[in-house]
Amino acid sequence: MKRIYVKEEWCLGCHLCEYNCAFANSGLTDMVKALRDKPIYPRIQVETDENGVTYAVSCRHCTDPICVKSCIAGALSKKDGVIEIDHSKCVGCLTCVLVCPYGAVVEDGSGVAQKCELCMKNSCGAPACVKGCPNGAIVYEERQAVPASD
Amino acid sequence: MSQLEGQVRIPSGCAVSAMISRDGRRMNGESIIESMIPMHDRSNGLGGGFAAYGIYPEYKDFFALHIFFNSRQCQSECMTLLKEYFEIVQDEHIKVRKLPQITDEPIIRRVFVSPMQSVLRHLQIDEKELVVRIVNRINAQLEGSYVFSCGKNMGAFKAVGFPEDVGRYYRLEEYEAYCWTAHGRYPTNTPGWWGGAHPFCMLDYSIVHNGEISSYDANRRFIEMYGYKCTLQTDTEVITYIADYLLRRQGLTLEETASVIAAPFWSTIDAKPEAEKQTLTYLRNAFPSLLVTGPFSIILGFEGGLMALNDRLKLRSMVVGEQGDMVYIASEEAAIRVMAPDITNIWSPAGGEPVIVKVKEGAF
Amino acid sequence: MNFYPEFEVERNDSRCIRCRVCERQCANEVHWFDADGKVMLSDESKCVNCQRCVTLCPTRALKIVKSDCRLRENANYSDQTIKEIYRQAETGGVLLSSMGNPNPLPVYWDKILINASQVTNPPIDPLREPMETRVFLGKKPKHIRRNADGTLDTKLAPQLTLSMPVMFSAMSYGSISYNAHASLARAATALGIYYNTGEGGLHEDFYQYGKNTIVQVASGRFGVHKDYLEAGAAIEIKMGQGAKPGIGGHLPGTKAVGDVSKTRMIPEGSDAISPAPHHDIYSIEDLRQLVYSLKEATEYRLPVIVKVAAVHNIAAIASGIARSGADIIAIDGFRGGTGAAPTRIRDNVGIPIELALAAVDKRLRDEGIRNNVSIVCGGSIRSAADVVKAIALGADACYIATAACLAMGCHLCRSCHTGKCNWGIATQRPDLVKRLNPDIGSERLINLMNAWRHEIKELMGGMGINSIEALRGNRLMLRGVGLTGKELEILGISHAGE
Amino acid sequence: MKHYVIIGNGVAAAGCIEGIRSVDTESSITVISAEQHPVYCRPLISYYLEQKTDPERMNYRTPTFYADHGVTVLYGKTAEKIDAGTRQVTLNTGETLPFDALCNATGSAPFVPPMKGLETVREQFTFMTLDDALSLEKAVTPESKVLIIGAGLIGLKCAEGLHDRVREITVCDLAPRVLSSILDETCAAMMQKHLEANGIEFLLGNSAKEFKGNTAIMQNGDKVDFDVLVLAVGVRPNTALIKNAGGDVNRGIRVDAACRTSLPEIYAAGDCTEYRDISADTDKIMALMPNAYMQGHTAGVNMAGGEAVFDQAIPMNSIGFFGLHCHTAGSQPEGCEMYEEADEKHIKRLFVKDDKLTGFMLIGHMHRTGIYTALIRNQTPLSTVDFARLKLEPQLAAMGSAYRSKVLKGVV
Repeated sequence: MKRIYVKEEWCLGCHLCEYNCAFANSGLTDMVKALRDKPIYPRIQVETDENGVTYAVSCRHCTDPICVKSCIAGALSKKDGVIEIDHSKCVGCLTCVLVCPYGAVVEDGSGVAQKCELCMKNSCGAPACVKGCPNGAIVYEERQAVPASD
Repeated sequence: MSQLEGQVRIPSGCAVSAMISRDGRRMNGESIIESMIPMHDRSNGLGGGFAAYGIYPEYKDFFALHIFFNSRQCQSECMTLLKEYFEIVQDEHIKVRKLPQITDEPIIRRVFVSPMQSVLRHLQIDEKELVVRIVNRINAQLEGSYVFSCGKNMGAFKAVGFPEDVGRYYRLEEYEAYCWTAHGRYPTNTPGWWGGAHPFCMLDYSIVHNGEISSYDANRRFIEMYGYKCTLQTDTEVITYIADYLLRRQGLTLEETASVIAAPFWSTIDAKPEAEKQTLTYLRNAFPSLLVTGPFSIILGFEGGLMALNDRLKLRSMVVGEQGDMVYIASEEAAIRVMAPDITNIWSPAGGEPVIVKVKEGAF
Repeated sequence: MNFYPEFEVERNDSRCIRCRVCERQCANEVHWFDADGKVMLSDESKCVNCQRCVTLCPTRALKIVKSDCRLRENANYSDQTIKEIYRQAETGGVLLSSMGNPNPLPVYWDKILINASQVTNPPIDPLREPMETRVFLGKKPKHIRRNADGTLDTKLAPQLTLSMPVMFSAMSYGSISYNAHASLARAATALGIYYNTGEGGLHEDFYQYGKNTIVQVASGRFGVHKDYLEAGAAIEIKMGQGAKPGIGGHLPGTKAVGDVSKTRMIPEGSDAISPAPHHDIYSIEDLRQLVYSLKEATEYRLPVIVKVAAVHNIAAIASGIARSGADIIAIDGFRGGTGAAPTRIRDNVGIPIELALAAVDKRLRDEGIRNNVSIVCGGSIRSAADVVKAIALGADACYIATAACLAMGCHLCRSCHTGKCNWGIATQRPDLVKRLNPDIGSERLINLMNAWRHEIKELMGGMGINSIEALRGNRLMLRGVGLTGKELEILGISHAGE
Repeated sequence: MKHYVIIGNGVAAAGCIEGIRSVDTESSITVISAEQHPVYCRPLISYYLEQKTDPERMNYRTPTFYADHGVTVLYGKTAEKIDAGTRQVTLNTGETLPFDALCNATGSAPFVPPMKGLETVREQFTFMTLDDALSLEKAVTPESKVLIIGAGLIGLKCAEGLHDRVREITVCDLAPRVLSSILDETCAAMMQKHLEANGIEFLLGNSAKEFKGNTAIMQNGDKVDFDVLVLAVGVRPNTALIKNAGGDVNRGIRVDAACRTSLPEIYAAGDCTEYRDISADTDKIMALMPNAYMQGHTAGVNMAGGEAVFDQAIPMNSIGFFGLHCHTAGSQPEGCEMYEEADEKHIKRLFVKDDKLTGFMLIGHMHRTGIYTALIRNQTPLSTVDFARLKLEPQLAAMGSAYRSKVLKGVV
């Protein structure tokens, strides 16, 4: 399946992915209306390492997802490889946040969990972070289970 | 006054026709004249002409210069020049038949010449090269004189008019040739000039051509590096020079020459067996400026044969017929059917595929 | 002396979402976020109008505009002229500029129009018929030779084979970034054309692209060694550059860092100064010696290019080069780009490539030596139309660099000499170099060239020409508009309507 | 074709079903469900009272879950006896079910200590099952005064659930602090303060010793009046079936990392078991939902002939009250060092021993805490990561570029 992968050598640390993510999942059609004067709760996080290398972290859509196994409400599930969250079932216990080893499940600002769903459920249709990355540092593609050295 | 060939480049459409006996049988001009009649509409009366091979057996060792002069003064100026380099073997009028359709005639002379050996030794060139140089000089520099044919045992006959009228005007039924080519012209914006009619000749090469080549200036500017002067700015002229350059001066074969002028596409070349691919690649690489693009169907006449060639996209019509020892080539099948009414073997050669016909060795 | 900034940052606060991408992406540090007022602020005096922030601003909240605060109008002493005087009065220094001459000098390409077929001759549809753009660069044989069996001896002097008549011209590793070189090398390889190392040597990572690389030997001889010469497909001797004829080059020590210094074979941090002349070439016969030295060194396997700036007597110079043993002459016109050049030189020395090319092609034909060399012209070839016009004037191929930089993201802010290229091209700062992802850079170069190739084919098809060699030197396909008789004469073309 | 029997119908059972079916899609599975509900997760009952969910959405899986997995559920039946020798289960109805492999997922039951006069309390409830919650819901009114015995996870979640439905809630516990099983004093104090700010009253270090109708008499002699009593003192694992079958049972059913009991082909998973806490290297009852699922899944895979282990169990809890969240995991072994950050609204305490993160308590800021959890779970030597940075913020950046590459460039 296609997943989001990071090419950190090309990440500029511009954080546009976070804004594009927040906008894509806002349900609004205007970015200004969606994001101006508000804190953003993106499902992708740009990190900076000790050498100043930046890269974006979002859900890995693990083959053996501990978040799905840990969800007390059965709100997280894996469909066709995509780990989805059913917001109507989530009660906001945040157990998923506690167990995700990559810190990819985060609170949405209102107390419930959210995570990258590859923009399958919003109007974007394909990951907004990938589309908006100005330098090809985030890609959406098929890769083999053996870690590719890219 | 409108500009003539040489002052401006004039595009034109055309009709071509040719007949050749592989056995070297000589035939009078009646048939080739007739062949142009069904293609009347391909010409517009502004130029017609013929080339005939094997017509001067008694003078076959001499260059036969056919020359237009605008005046007696031009004629004497030109003859003075010729005499510096050649012995004049014979200097005569070309006999014509007065016709109402053919007007504004220049003085038309036929001069058989033989290069002076002392001159050749002095210039360290061969006789053909001398002829080329002097003819180029006359045509480029002597205003009012125009050598329109300069080969051995062959001659071109051309005028402003429809080709069938031109043929009768020159009384071609009185000449006997083993190979005839003919041309009718449809220039788009000129009153026509006798010199501008086809065929265009250089030594024994004659070209009749239907088309308008888009590579003209690339070809011209290249060939002019080698002493040729494209005074007429016509396709036929430049193609004749290209043929002369490749065949005579570079020593390419007819097939190789065709592969330069109408080079196969790279996609075709790249798919060929290695040896052939190398040769074709070499020819395109070595003579890129002699690739001729745009529509053309040409018939190149030379001593002992002819070659017909279409542009590589075959943007102009050309059909070939074969019957017995005879080969016929024309813009339209109708013309061939005039020359050989009961012919059965008629085909249309592919673009860029040369049709080479040679008279049996020793038969001309 | 303080001036009002040349550009103003216009920020539409009602659209700004404070994402701070402008701040993060500006190497000139124009923008910053004021946490107290929660607003973005800017120092416009630092802005070079590279448009990086404008391009990346996700809400189009930004634009950079030319400031209208000008000195009193004076047609003779322009605002810029006066400010340059102030700057020089302050610093006592030579003014530096980058990229090509921006002044409104004639662009002859724009005054030349291309022919098309109508009625008497059919245009050719490149989507239906083959349309060939393959070009060979190198000496053509004077006479054919035959083998004993009568077949043609197909051996030729070394040639470059181009899928289309465009190459990426010299930009050194140092003047541009590793990623820019990677993009050019990868694109040239994918396209079947060539890129040029410039005078900076060849980074070891790029030897793999050698088949599509022209290695340059310039007056400083930086990075030149045997393996380098042998790595490429051709060797270019750089005698001059259109943007700065008559002067050498200067890579400041700040750019000679890391791999750049290693590749140039100079100590880290040292200025790389290429002298104005090659000190072993004070005359044409010296050039011939260098040409043959390089041929000897590479066993006559590679064609040698001699690149010269278009200067007044270019035709005579070219004639000399054509007899020097060189296989290809590259002529660089005065509008060509540079990573840094003295402003006065860039803007006042040299002649337009169109005139130089026409004069050279004509001279070589007049002398019957056009077949000795191929001609490559550069110095602001901006489009497929320019390419077609150049070929029709007589060039075998064109060199492009500014257009290639634009494809890679350059916004022509003409600040290369500062080393802070926000687009990751003319810089060695790792954080900026990173901004040019060669996956993207090479793809964009490939796209550009493919687009041009399509356009060249369309233009050729319109002229009824289906192979590029039939266009070369085919000046009948060109007409001038608004040119004087003298200009037309030099260009060797007729006026439109003639 | 095998016969699998699962006793219990909680999350461990669901895990077991999914584990079996990941290996064996053919054989029969029978689930013995004491409750009349399809699988739901018990911790959700407080959210039900809070009206954040409803019985339909509480379903742990889709309505067609059992059908999709080819499972027969015997609702309202209980297992009376397991015969390990003949491999059959006897139900309360007297029926017997043969099995090839069995999973005991019986969970736990509320523990109600003997208290004098308890029988005099009319409205008394435990708080474990959906039925408990439904009964409690019926019993309370906006005027109710509720006394909850037990300030642990269940008691406090019950308090939060009832908060908007009743007039007054008092929570008492013998322990001196709230959430004593997972929080230390400082953290408990912050949590308690927050609960009190939301109107919950506490009587700590003090519990009811006697009831007289609707009055509780506390150990210190105080009297507390109430309308409704909730007993949330604690739970005990349901171990009887295994114990009676001769299995090894301590406080819980002892299982190994493959979730095997001491009896052949009999597995156990979930709250009824006692297993290894790798953070403390001791066996424990860790009645935690995520662990229950993973144990169930592990048991299922092994029952069906596959191979699986769950050897990364640690205690962990994610719990929040009235918007203040708390994450805890692992343990605080003797001699561990503590890294602390704290302000009024948040606390971060990380416990380190022998170059490993052994546990943490976080209140207030829950961003990406799973990265810490993974450090405990994977027993990552802290010398191999940039712990100084990690302390400040959980981030992959501190985990080294090789790990990051593996995670972000490959399939994990």
